[in-house]
Amino acid sequence: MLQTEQYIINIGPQHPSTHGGLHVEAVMDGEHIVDSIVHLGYVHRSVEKIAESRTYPQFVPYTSRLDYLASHLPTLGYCQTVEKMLGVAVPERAEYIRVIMAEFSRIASHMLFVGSLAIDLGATTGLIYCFRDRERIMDLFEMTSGQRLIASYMRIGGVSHDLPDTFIPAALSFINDFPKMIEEYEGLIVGNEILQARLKGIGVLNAEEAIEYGVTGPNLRACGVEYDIRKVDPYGIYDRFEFDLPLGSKGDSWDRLLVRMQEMAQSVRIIEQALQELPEGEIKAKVPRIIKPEKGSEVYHRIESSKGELGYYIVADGGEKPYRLHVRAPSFVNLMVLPIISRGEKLQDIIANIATLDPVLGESDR
Amino acid sequence: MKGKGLLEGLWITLRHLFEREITIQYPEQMPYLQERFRGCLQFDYKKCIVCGLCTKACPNNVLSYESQPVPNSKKKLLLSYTIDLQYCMFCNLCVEACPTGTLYFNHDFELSEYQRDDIKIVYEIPRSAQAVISEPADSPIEMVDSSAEPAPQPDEDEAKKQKQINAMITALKKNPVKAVSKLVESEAQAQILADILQADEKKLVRMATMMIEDREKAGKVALAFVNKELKDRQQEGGAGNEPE
Amino acid sequence: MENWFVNIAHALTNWLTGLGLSVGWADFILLVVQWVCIIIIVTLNVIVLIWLERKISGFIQQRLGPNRLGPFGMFQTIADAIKLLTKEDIIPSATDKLIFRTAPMFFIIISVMLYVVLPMGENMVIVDLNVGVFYFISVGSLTTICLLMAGWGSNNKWSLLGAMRSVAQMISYEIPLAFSLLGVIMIAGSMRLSDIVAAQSNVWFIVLQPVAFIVYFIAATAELNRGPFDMPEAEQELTAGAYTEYTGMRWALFFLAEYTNLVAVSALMSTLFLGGWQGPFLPSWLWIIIKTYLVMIVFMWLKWTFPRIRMDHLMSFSWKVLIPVTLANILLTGIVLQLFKGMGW
Amino acid sequence: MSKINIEKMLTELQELMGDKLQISRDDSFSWLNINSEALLDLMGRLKNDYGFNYLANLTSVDYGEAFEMVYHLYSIPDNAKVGVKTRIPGNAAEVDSLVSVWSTADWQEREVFDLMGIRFKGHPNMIRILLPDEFEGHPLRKDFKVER
Repeated sequence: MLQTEQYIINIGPQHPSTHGGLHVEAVMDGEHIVDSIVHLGYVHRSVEKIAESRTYPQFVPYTSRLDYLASHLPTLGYCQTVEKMLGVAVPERAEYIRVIMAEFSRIASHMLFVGSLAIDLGATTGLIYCFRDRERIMDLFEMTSGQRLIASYMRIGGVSHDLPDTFIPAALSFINDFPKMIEEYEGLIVGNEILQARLKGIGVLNAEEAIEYGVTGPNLRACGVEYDIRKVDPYGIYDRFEFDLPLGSKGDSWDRLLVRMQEMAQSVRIIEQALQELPEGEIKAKVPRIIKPEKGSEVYHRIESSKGELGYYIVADGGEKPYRLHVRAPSFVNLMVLPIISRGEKLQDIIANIATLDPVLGESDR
Repeated sequence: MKGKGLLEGLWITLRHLFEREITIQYPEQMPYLQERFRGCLQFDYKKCIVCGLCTKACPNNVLSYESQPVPNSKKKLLLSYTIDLQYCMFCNLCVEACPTGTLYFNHDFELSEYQRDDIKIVYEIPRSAQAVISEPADSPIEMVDSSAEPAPQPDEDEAKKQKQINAMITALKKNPVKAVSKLVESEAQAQILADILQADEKKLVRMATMMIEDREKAGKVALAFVNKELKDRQQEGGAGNEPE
Repeated sequence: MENWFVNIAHALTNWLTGLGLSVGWADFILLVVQWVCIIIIVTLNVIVLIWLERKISGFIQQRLGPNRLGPFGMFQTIADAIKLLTKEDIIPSATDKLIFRTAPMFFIIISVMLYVVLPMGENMVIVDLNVGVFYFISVGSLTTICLLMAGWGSNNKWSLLGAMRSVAQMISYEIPLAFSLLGVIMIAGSMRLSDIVAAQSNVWFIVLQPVAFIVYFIAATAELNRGPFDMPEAEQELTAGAYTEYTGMRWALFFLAEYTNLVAVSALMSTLFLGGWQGPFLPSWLWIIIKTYLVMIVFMWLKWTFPRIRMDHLMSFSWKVLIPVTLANILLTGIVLQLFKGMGW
Repeated sequence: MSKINIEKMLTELQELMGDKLQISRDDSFSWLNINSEALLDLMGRLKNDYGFNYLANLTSVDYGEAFEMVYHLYSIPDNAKVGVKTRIPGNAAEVDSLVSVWSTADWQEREVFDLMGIRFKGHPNMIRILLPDEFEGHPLRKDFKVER
């Protein structure tokens, strides 16, 4: 009788498909995964400790570096948290600009998701096409904030710059070309039978498990749970826009891809509405230069980032620096289900599962 | 039908095979940068009022400066200004904090250096400029609490200007090349301009006045001077090998 | 132009026999010369091919590809080869040294051996074996052993996984590969490649055997370990599979051998299905080059479009789809041939 | 699913728990300040009896003499919310683990252990998650010395 033995294979932290510094210790039986242990911390920068030694406005650029693929979203969450503490009302125009930027970030992040999924499955060309289109969003960011990737554009009380004149035509032309881009991804990536065969029925997460493990964002909606913070707990001015929540049914990798593909279209819908209603006016509320929230005030504020529920919990002690700042990072919590959904699947599937859970290590390791 | 998606993908890649490329050939062809692009952080010492707001705004202690108090005044004299770019996050907070527009980002994004120390940008404030500042009376540089001071009277203004011009004349006489280096583009041009001004006292005074009153005009005149001199030299068959 | 190379060979033998050598010795020397020629052709071809692959992938991805060295970046590969040659040869301490060192050598030798039976033009074949197709398949499948050696010798789990995959894949795809060629052999009535080419003087076998062609194409992609079947390498999953621990020239030898294999298989494909060296106007050796390159461009096109297939899908595709299809194809070909024979054609 | 009646729940819980539970409110949350011994009991009730199936956030604050554990609970799909706080003394930083109630507490508690040094009783895998295993100290504590 043939004797077999389990062995351990280390996927990462130096591995082409681990999206940064993820380390998965996989216990394997041949090509099958018996168990996997996720090791984090390769991108740990102790952001929460840094926050305690920075003033409230000074911490803004650090939040951009959490989820660097959609850098407007964590910044938005932080600024809104501090505004909630101070009771600052943000000018209308700034709110609209924030929504536009946040949704463009979401599209950029999802585009990179589709592209990196394609390259993780071996289709290099898909990545390049997604990058090509994402570049146009980066140009929009550069136009407004001056930075492409890590914009640190939001400020406590508003945004740092007004939209330039060139922004709206460029944004409209992007929206105009958007259906063509989606069509191309549908043809090259989503419609491909090899890719479908590799994603369908793989990494299945049912709804109860997902909630139990605190999975949020597109990953939760792929399980068929209609839960989006923009809808259930609207922040900013999200209650003014009409958009649908794309839902999956099975919660497998394929659903996670489809939900994100459809979410991009919904984001475009929100941007269209916001651009139409964009009012004139101030872009920044009057905020004192030295921000000192009341002693003992504490706020938990959450937004729907492109990865899920991004929450900030800030405790103030009356000084100009936060006493305690905690980031509830969606990638961190979402990654917890990786061992559960990949159990019993193949080595190639865990790569696809990592890709479809869409973790950003800058955020999960903080 | 199975395989239709495969063919569709093949058709898409085939179509792109014959399309024009979308990349740019970087070192030869520079990328198009938006107006607000944040490249390298720059410091314009002439505008600095040594208020220290930038260092307070910076999250990462990138900025630091040395100053010394001016006697009998609340004002401070800037000695040097350091931007330690290796810690810079390009977050724009210092630029937003600066009340006079002293700090700004230019479009230079090629910031790599071979040595760690070279990343640091140190602005030693030129002695000529310091000479201007260290005039005992009102200095042209605005000070920390300038907004609190009453607006200067017109004749006072005139006197102040004359003082500035005098200071500039001194500076031009002492170290002409450095003083005019901001007016022209290259060092060679500055050298020529300095020579001209050294030779002709009248021109020197005129130039100093213009530099205080209207910088742009001064720059134009300076360029005209240099070009004329170059032409003259060429006609003499002499140094025709000047740049440009 | 047609007979340049044949004439050169004749002249060489004549000159050698003129020197007083026996005919056998002269043939032997000619053989050596031909071998050297093949190695030169292979190397030059690889240089062009790598450049071509990078260009094509670049164009598909709306980039330019290599464009710095030489016209259209043509010398890029040469620069890369020089770089690889001068790189440090790192042999990890835990490897099985003998196996680790010899694996790339065997790989390249086996790849070059394939060229022996390929007709590169009219009367331009080194050894016109009467079991040419058989020889090609059997020698071609030996490359698996080299990959297994590389994977085992590296003493690395990624490499071993890559090697195991390669073996499993090769065993599964060897069968449809051979079966798909049976149809062609049945029609031509010979395994000698020159006979098969001659049999296509009226109509190419791609018309008579389209199913066999498609199956052979798929199986050959798997045999060559090219995308979407590049299981043994699979850089997104197995880092670089069997080649993970190789550096410098040893790694380059694998690369060289893969492309050499690609040329050989494409040349065989054009010989068996696309009429070989036959074609109007141009000399025969040019025709085979054109056809081979066209086939290779299709290979590249596929690689740069598709994602990698999953291992178990790959296996079940071979056993459940390709093998039944080829068997049916053989049956059908046999029946039709017998019918035609019965009708007295 | 019917909407959770927070007020009713609070009075019920207050009756049940007695002086182990103090209820306070701020702008966005109703806070249940629970004695740390009764934490697991309260959480079990909140999840099973009242339907708070989603533990959104789990964190801790160092107040010098005491640590405060902070939990933000939501219910999916009707989005009721409640906050739970418990204080534990700084010299014996230990509290019941919630992994048996919500699986999502697993990594979040490990993170708190890693950065704040609070031990969780009954956690299946109480090891560091972000910092290397050989790291000394817990950086988010106020007495942790930061270089530079």
